[in-house]
Amino acid sequence: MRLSYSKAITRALEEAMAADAAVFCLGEDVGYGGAYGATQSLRDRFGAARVRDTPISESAIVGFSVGAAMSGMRPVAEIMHMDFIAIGMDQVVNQAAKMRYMFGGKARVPLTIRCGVGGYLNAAAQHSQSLEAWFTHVPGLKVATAATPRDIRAVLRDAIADDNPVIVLEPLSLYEVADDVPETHEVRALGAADIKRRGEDVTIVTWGRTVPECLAAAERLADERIDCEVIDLLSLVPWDEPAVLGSVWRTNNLVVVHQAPRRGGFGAEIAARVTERAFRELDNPVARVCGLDTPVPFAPKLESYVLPGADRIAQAVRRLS
Amino acid sequence: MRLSYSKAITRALEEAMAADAAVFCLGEDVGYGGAYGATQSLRDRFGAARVRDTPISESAIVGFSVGAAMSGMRPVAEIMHMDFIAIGMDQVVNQAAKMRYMFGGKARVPLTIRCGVGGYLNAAAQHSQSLEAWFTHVPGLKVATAATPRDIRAVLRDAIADDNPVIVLEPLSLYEVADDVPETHEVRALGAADIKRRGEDVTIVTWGRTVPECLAAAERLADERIDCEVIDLLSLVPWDEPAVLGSVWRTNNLVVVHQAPRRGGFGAEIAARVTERAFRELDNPVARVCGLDTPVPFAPKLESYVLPGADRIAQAVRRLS
Amino acid sequence: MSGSHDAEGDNAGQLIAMYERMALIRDAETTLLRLFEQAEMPGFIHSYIGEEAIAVGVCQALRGSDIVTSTHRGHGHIIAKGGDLRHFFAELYGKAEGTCKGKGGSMHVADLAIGIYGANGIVGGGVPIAAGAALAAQLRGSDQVAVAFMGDGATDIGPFHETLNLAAVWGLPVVFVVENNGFADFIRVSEHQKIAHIAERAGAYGMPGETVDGNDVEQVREAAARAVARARQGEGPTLLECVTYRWRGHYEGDPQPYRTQAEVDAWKQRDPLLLTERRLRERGLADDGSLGAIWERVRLEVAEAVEFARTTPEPDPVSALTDVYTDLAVEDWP
Amino acid sequence: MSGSHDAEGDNAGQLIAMYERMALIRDAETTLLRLFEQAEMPGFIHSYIGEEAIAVGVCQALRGSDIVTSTHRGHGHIIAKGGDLRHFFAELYGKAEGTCKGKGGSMHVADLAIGIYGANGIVGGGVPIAAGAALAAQLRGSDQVAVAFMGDGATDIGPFHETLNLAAVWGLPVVFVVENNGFADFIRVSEHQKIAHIAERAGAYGMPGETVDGNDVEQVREAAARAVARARQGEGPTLLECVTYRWRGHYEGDPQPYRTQAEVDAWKQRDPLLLTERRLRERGLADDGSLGAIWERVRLEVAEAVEFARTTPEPDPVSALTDVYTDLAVEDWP
Ligand SMILES: Cc1ncc(C[n+]2csc(CCOP(=O)(O)OP(=O)(O)O)c2C)c(N)n1
Ligand SMILES: Cc1ncc(C[n+]2csc(CCOP(=O)(O)OP(=O)(O)O)c2C)c(N)n1
Ligand SMILES: [Mg+2]
Ligand SMILES: [Mg+2]
Repeated sequence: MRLSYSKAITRALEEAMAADAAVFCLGEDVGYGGAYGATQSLRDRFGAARVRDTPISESAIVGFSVGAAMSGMRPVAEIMHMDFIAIGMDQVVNQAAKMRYMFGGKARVPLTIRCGVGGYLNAAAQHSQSLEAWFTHVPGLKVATAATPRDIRAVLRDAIADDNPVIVLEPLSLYEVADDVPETHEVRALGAADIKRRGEDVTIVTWGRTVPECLAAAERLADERIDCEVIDLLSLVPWDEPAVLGSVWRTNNLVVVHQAPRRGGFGAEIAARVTERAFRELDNPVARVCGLDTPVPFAPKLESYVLPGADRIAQAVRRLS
Repeated sequence: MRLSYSKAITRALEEAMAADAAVFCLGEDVGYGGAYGATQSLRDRFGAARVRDTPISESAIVGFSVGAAMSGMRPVAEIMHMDFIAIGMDQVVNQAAKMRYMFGGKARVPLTIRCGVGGYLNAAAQHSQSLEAWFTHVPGLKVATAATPRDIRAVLRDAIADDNPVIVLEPLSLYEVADDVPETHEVRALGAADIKRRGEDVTIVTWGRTVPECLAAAERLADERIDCEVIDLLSLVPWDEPAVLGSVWRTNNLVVVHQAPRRGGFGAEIAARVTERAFRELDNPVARVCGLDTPVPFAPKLESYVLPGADRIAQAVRRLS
Repeated sequence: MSGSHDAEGDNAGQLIAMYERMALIRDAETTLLRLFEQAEMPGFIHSYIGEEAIAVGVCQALRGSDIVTSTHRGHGHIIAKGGDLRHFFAELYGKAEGTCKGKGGSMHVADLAIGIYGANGIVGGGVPIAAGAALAAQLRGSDQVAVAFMGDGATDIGPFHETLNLAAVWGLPVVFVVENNGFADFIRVSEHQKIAHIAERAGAYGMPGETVDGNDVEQVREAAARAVARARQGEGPTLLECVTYRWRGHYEGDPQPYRTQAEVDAWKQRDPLLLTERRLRERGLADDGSLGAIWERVRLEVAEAVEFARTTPEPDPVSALTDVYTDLAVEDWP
Repeated sequence: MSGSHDAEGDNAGQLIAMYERMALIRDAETTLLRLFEQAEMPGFIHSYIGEEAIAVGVCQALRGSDIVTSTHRGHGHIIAKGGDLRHFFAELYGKAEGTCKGKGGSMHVADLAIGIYGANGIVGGGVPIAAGAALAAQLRGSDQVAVAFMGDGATDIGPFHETLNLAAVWGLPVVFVVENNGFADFIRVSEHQKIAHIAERAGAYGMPGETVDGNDVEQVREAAARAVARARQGEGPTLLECVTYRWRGHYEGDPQPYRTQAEVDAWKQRDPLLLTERRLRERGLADDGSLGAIWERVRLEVAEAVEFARTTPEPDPVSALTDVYTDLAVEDWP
């Protein structure tokens, strides 16, 4: 079936809610279909008890979810823009992430936190952050994302079925992109990357909003006879090290691309790790193409200077070959 | 003069408050001397208006500080354990860090946030985190720390004099360590590393609580004729890339050590960056010795397994040479 | 006698001035909606139409040196506090001459020089910041007052609570102005809290609270003046709830499935400008001629500001790298 | 007649049971303070001595299937809810047989099987979690009730506010129990909020609030029973303030410059155990003999628990790597 990214989210939620009465959704405007439309029609189908509008209270959204998850429910919380998770940060990192461990393995927190990720929308500094790096650094959390309708449907289903807290990043600027989505999805463990393009010369590892940028760059480079392999990680914790290493052993070159600022971004972890494992196999140091180390500015000219696009990615690849 | 780490903090605050009427302190128990004693006697000397006890309200502590800083004051906020900053996260990352940029350079936020860093204290998962990686990833913030009385005095003075928001990490398990502190301090820009030990074979880069662990490891290794250079970064944003690269060009080997979990820690940034700049000069991939990727457990035997100590550091260095 | 006569004259003058200020906001907002629809402006727009009496009534009670923090729905506050319209529009256009050099946009318009500590994209984000400005005033012994504007929805968020509690404990010179416009995003106030009046929350902090008709600019000004006077005299903070209604969707483009046109139309009968105009006429303070002149001035000012904003140059992309720190440079693309 | 007689008998039985439970907490706390002073236990200890009537009175009103979330000062809650004393002590010793396998310690003792969702090292951290457990109960149509214990200081933190507001809007079966023990760390309640009774905060959420003598275990139990009944019947949350006093410093080792010994001594006259003992004797429900028997049982139980905790083995260091996720393994040292 052909679905937009946002309808693919709705589809995943519908499937999960239909399959398991423990699944419910909560968040700001979620009952009215969501600020960006990802939960449209859910309340009609499943009722207001399972599709819950909340006040503007991110600590409560996450905290209630933690308590409900510990009680055997499978909450799916929506954080409208990921930037706002800062309000509920304690409940994410000090509670959800640590409950199981602090309590000696006796708690389970099967919680999914869907985060709208801005950027590329001219929404300025407080509505444009892709904050995966905070959460990949917190043991106890899983972190996943997707760039296509097909993938977000799968990732969300897998996240909701996971018995651990999972942060899912949904790039809002991809919400309208449409694509084929399989009729059914078989739930599997999070963690497998998807090789979006096979290639022999350079490996590009990316996730989320920059996946289409990398693919566009790879197309251009193909014209220049540079053959890129584009790996979409989909899951950051855990991440598919074998897939990446396998590719790097062939191409001997790696570029990591992400929307978030470079300094301290998750790209650094991948670069460090791959270098630890494939130091002798690398022809060049791992290159990183990321957001510049500034807040995201408002004006289109400024924002597109700061955030990575196909041009910059292609340039970085050229520099390696 | 000989001062404990905690008295060196008091000294720095006293000096800054005496020198500039715009400096004031606020936080939980700060007026009564601080939960760990770092603000003792300050209220007696400077009065309750400038040494302010707050309720348990980390958003207000940071948020009031932001507003006061924008109004020309120089607040020094204390966050008792860095873990609690999660409650005030929005004001740190979405407000303090971004005000200047969002407002086109017209705001100044000269704010210092002193964070007690647990770990090595058997205080378990919610009182033991060293969360520098969150803040190094947020453009607009500076991040600094220190491991000795002399250094924390200097770093705090420099941070308070800085016109930007600075997060200062103070390892609580070092509070009782005593050392010589110079009578006076000349304020300078944050950013210079301190080479705590010169050596020719391997460079060890570290900061905060693991500085003494690295020095202890270097002593042991010296007996084995492995000559380590130990660089204490002191400042993470900005960090002293020239000092590190200069050292790595000589030793051709780098180990990065920090208390925080490895995955997504700031060590990854340093490893990635140094590899970008000194790929051909490195004999081995940059090694990282960090906290394991778990929450910090309570029991001494468990905690000391998880957090890095001199033994593990020495082992990692041996593996390179 | 002559004192009260002066006061009357003063009141009359204030009402006319407030009307003109409200008209300026209304015309600026109406104009920019049109421009936004024509895709002249990037980003998101949250319209202040229908709520003008609050910003204008409150700011009328302030001095130039006083501080305000604003919200995502901030245009009205900026204009009411005296923000320059040309640079305001230039900012919405993302131009180099914008108040924030194009880095902020609609959600972060600011002008620190005249005490506008900025629109804020985080709900409740400006609330502790206003209190911090008030703390600075208290520490310095200045008699500045700070005002935090916020929506009804913002009164549910944690930092609101922490701020009001601590501001009360410290007796800070700050006024918390709640613009209760009936909705937080798509949900009604009755769906996000269970109390009749938001001002009741003041009791939880031992602070005075008051609810006024937010469409009546004089009621707003008077209540604000009382609160500001208390703050200036060291008597601490106040929670002032102004009841109003959001004419437009939450954001431009909002399909608004959550309400009827009839409801919106009913509230339009209570248009704050209409109410004020009627009052001006009743008191003989204005007639068709003088009102026409006001609107002419306003339209001219807005049109000039738009013209400026449109024609002033785009920012240099590389300017994105500045203003992160006061001192450190940010690395450019390699 | 016989009904009321039964009720009386029931009350008598409850009071004796509550006394014994309070004695168990008191003896466990006194014992562990001694052990802590002898450096037998690592970490931080926050003593519950003097506040026993609250945990016991509240838990007496609960069923086994009900849920509680606790605080950094959590020992009393765990014991009152029926936590196993041997594994409790083993946890404080950081042993493998501890309720949390030595990973949690004093600040995170938990026993999910009997509804104890854990002590919490973040002030207010358990408050939304209790509400979430209540939400789960509501969604499943079970008649479970959740209780969030918290200190006076916790009522100033943002998540408290967000939680009470939303719990009220959703009518959740949760009781918010504030242990007002006079201090938040080193500062007095009057230094951290400006209201006479914390229960007044309930008004901000349209929820009933009540203040009781937290040293009177029967008052606490009755008020808790009312709140729990309301919750169980679908009538929503309650804010229940229990006024008490913290006998020990904030943490063991606290030099306590902020109060006098005389103040502490005065409160010791109102020892909740003493009050209950007096009442038991007055009502002829206990005498030296029966009280002696209670204390003997209690001391034996505590002594056995300590003995168990002391002698049970340390955790294997490598066990630090488990329980991070339900499925993923964590990498060990290379
Ligand atoms: C912390 C946070 N959560 C959510 C949002 C998204 N958001 C923007 S405006 C808004 C509604 C605000 O309602 P209210 O405070 O009543 O202001 P109004 O829009 O009615 O003026 C929401 C939920 C946000 N900006 N910040
Ligand atoms: C968010 C957060 N801030 C600060 C602390 C440090 N802290 C631990 S207990 C405490 C005081 C708590 O006071 P109260 O809530 O009254 O509980 P009490 O200790 O009196 O039982 C503080 C400030 C913390 N644990 N969490
Ligand atoms: Mg509103
Ligand atoms: Mg207390």
